[in-house]
Amino acid sequence: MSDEYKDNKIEAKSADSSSGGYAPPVEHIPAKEAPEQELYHAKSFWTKWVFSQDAKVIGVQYALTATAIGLVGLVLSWGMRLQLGFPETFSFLGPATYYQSVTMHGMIMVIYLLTALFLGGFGNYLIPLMVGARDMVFPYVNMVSYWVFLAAVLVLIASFFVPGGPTGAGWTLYPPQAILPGTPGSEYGIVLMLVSLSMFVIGFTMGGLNYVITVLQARTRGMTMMRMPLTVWGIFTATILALLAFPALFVACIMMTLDSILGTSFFMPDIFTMGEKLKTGGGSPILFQHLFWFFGHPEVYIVALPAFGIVSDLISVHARKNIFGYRMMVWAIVIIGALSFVVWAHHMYVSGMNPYFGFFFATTTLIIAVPTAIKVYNWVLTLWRGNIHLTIPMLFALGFIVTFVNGGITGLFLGNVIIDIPLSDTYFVVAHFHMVMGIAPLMVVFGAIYHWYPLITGRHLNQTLGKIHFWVTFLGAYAIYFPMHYLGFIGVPRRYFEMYDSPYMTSAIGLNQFITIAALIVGFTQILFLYNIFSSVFKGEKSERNPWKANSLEWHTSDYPPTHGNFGKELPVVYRWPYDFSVPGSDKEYIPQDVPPSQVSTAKAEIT
Amino acid sequence: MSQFDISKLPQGGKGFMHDWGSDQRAFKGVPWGKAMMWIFLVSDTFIFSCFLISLMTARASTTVPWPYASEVFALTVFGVEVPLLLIAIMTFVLITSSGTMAIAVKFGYEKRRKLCALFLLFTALGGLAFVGMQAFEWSKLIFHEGIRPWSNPFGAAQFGSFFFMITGFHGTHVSIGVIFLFIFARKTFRGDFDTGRKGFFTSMKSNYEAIEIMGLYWHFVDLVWVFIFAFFYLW
Amino acid sequence: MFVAIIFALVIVGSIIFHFWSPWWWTPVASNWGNIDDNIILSFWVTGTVFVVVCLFMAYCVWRYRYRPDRKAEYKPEDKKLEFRLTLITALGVAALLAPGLVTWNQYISVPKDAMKIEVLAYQWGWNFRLPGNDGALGTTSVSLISDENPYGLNPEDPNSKDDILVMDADLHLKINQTVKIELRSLDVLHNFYIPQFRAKMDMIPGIISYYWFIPEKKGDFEILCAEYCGLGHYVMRGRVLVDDEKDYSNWLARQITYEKMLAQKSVEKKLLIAENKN
Amino acid sequence: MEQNKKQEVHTHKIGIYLWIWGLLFVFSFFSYMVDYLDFQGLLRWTLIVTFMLTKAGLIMAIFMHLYWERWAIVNVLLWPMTLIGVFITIMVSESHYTFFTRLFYFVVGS
Ligand code: HEA
Ligand code: HEA
Ligand code: CUA
Ligand SMILES: [Cu+2]
Repeated sequence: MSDEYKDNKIEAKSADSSSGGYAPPVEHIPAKEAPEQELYHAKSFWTKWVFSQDAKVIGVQYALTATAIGLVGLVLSWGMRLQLGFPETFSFLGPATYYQSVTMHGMIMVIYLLTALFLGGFGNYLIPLMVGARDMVFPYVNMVSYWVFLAAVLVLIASFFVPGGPTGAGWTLYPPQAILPGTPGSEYGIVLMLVSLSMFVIGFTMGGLNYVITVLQARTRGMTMMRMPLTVWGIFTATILALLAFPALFVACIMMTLDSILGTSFFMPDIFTMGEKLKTGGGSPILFQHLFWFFGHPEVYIVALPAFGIVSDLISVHARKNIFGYRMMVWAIVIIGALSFVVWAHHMYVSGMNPYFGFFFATTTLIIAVPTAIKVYNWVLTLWRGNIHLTIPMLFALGFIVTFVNGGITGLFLGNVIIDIPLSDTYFVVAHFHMVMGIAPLMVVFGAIYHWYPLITGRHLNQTLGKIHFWVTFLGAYAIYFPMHYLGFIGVPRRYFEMYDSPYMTSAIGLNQFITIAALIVGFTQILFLYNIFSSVFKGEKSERNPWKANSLEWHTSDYPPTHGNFGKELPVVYRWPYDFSVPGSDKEYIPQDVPPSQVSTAKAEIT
Repeated sequence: MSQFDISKLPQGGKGFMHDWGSDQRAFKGVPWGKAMMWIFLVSDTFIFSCFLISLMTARASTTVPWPYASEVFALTVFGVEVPLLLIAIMTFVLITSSGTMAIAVKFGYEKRRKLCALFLLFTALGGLAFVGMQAFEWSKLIFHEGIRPWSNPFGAAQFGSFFFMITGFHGTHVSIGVIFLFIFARKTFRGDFDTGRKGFFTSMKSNYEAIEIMGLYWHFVDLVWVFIFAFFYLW
Repeated sequence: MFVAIIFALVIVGSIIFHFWSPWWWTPVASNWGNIDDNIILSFWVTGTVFVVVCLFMAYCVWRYRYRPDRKAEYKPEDKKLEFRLTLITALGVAALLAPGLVTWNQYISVPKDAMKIEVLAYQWGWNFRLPGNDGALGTTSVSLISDENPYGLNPEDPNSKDDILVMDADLHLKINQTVKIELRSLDVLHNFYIPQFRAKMDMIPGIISYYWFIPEKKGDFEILCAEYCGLGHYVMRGRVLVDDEKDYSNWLARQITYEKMLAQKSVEKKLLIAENKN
Repeated sequence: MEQNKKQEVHTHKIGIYLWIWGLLFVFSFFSYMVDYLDFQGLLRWTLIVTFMLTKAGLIMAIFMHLYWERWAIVNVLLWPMTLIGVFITIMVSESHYTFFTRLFYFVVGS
């Protein structure tokens, strides 16, 4: 299809012709396929702001809740770092507390912070706006989704206060250890954790169905799939992954709950502990690991894909250049998503599973690197010959590229089954996943907040604080995790409360202390950021409409910031992809998606 | 502005390309609720698949003999042991209710209010009968056969665990379905879908599409039973 | 300007750190030196990509920084370039993967002459079992564990009689003797890991996992438990001592077999009974 | 207006539902007979799976109207099942591996 435009220098059209024979003529407006969405109009304060059915409000609720619980995760990481860096000094942390901190830190960060923030927060806020819908398709279900999520968070918090404390089984919750004495919280903590996770899955499914159907079925006229911003693509694909991956977690949670409270033996083999043989027997702990990672690996892409999408938009807008290779970017997201379901056992290379799986999973795992690499290339090629504004979102996007490539590359070490053997379960793995998941997507979260804050509040965040925030976070986090890889090479295992008496550790004590100090500095800088967020609501510099001169629909609503129903009387009609920056021959520097070709002065740009 | 007409769109593989390349909707002519139910069912399929895969794994990796389902679930009628009799009846009841549901959906689309409500009611009663028989089966296993989730006299302990967990989870699906069937039967009968009366919780209008969505769910429950029947009882 | 320089410095700093920091892996002491070779290969391939991509990014940031009079290029895609990059990456991946899989194949194929050793893990310690003269280990079951039979050996199995029980956290190995480690856990997951040997594998209750290696250097190595196993995970350590022929047989001579232990225990028991009678 | 269109697409003669209903009965009966007649081994396995998949196919195609849906949705619904397929394959292999190590190393039947 794009052959038509081959000899035309501008291939702007290319972006939406790929998926087949359908390309509307230039000024054509397709017929409406369905009547307007019926909206729920809130009448009181409560239904407007608290039990709100407006996706924008729900998005903010999700984001605030996730941030709040994320701060708990951050504080727990300080405790861990203090113990690791200065084991003698901070002896108030016993091993039980330490392991509980590790577990809750990992679980909170992955599930309750990042998943909820990207999908529940950004997904809710941005999807309807970006695809030109008035709201999510089922606002009521969407609202329930948030409340179930909140309940899940509360159950999680409750587990801190039950006898025995929260579970200390590691965020992977491997049985039989998770439910046997010898592990902190093996009685009540673990059950609450499993219940909380199950609730999270249920709540998420309600929200996730909304996001998927809104993208599939509620786009505005002219908004083809291939005209959606990559942000939407990332969140959309991640949501599909979540809908297919969370079931495995849900099932694993149910089975482990039964093992723990009913005494069934799904995951309990013949065990001899505490001087006697347990009554349970015959089950398979490896089964849990398979179920967990069938969920767990897609999960890491659930937090990565939205980041991929958002960062593409940040780079494009702030470099004033179209994203390079949009079509490849979309396909890469989809392929990564699909492949992520067939690599799960790379977390189990040393688990004692059937050793021949190593061949299969190493191959699939390394194949994923190819589409990912394409994305990385396209990000940097978008910078090439751009006109780069070094705004704060752009800085964070750059930070993301560096940390993501670094972390991705260490992933290649781990994915190659034989190299994983010495490195698995050491700090090399910890460094890998913090680089690629702890730091890289968080960079995008921060960048995205600086980018869309004006849209949400109508005010800018303070720029000076923002610059400090970026530099300290980026350099500090890099200083934490880059050296950490080398701890792994020495052989330091993860989840060690302390090992200062070990010959492997003697050379690295100073390094560990350095890491702790860096972590504390980075951590406290986040307070600056929080202060910035809350104070700028009132004191921030007023932002004019569309301050970054972006093309996507969310900046072109009738009210700014957008209000209930998002768009005015008529939904916008879309004529082009969202990346028409610096189109040659056009007198406009950027052409928003809803500007009809007739209003753009050049003939060439009309192709879009 | 031309009218949108779904029957003019290309079909088959071409239609696939067209729909995905088009604007507004990827699933042409599929209402939101129905699309949502379908995607939910795919997700739910993964849940049941994980359950059944776990069952398969446990069964294939245990060295303790697996109880022989057709004896465990036999029913004595007039002094004769008939294997799986109750299960067979349950299967037939569930299939029947699936049939009546399909017919209810048909009447729904033809807007034949009373017939639709009637067949919904049949379906609900079928479901209720199914749950009832399941309750009977559970109590028989627990009280007469001595099967517990954590152990049983016939062999591998996982047998009971999986039995109660999987049929329990399926039974929950059926029960939820039954509740909604009754609600929908009432709503249909009252004419909510003709008058556009607003829902109690959502305060949104609904129409006969709701019946089709309900139908999808109900057929899915039946579908899952087909697999459970094969994997648990016959294997 | 300043931004680009800092990014470039971060990359250069990483390279410097990599080559000049004192932290590097422990010298290999087994036959798995080819794992190190694989790691080095990965370092070069991926390290190069990392440096090139990031420096290119820094260059772009500097070269194409905002100028009011400049207009960005408009270039939606370049199929040729994208295809080439994909191809190069695929080749790079294949170059990493192929030798890795070959080595993995070695890792899971145990040589015929390997001596079998059982490593028994429990919360939180290590025991070992060596085959006797028959070279075979007897079957076990946790239901058989008792004071007389701490390993749960099968008394009916002829192979178990002469099994040597090392109820101690120190294991001795003979240098250059191929060993196949059979990993067994009594309670939860553990992992038998010695950084210098490069090899590791989880031990799972209810199943036996394995790996093999040849200790090629004499010395005293610390065993780490590398799979989280509860509160004592971090103190679950042991020692492997790689001895030469002579020291090894001395050590071996001091160990007792299952049969002997049974005999000893029954003597003790008789004594105990006799005492009670008095 | 969407409603009117749907009428043509989705309404079918009642006969087809009764037909399928009957077929489901028949296949359920067949699979029941597999057990009743006590077929064993590969035969049992093939028959059960065949009947199961046939029934599932009928329910999805006719009762759930998948047969009349457009390809765009049918494909989306069915492709994810390949992932399940991969999972099943891996777990079959895994459980056999577990089973044989247990047979080999442990006192079995205790
Ligand atoms: C956002 C999260 C995220 C992402 C994106 C990734 C991405 C990848 N991960 Fe990571 N991973 C985690 C989060 C993530 N991971 C977590 C949380 C864990 C630990 C869980 C736990 O045990 O607690 C983990 C653990 C983990 C393991 C298990 C280690 C172990 O426990 O022993 C493995 C092994 O294969 C692995 C591999 C990979 C690979 C190959 C990628 C790839 O997708 C990376 C692809 C990216 C690139 C490759 C970079 C870009 C490419 C180029 C610039 C060109 C490259 C050039 C060439 C190929 C020549 N990861
Ligand atoms: C997204 C995931 C994420 C994030 C952000 C972090 C952040 C941090 N983590 Fe990590 N961590 C995990 C996921 C994450 N972690 C997981 C999955 C594990 C494994 C658990 C297990 O083994 O079971 C783990 C384990 C783990 C360990 C290993 C413990 C052990 O094995 O014994 C250590 C040790 O140093 C550590 C340290 C830190 C530190 C110092 C920080 C940070 O302090 C780094 C610096 C801080 C920031 C870069 C900013 C953070 C900002 C916020 C958290 C939220 C605020 C949000 C808004 C304002 C919107 N973490
Ligand atoms: Cu044993 Cu960790
Ligand atoms: Cu992974």
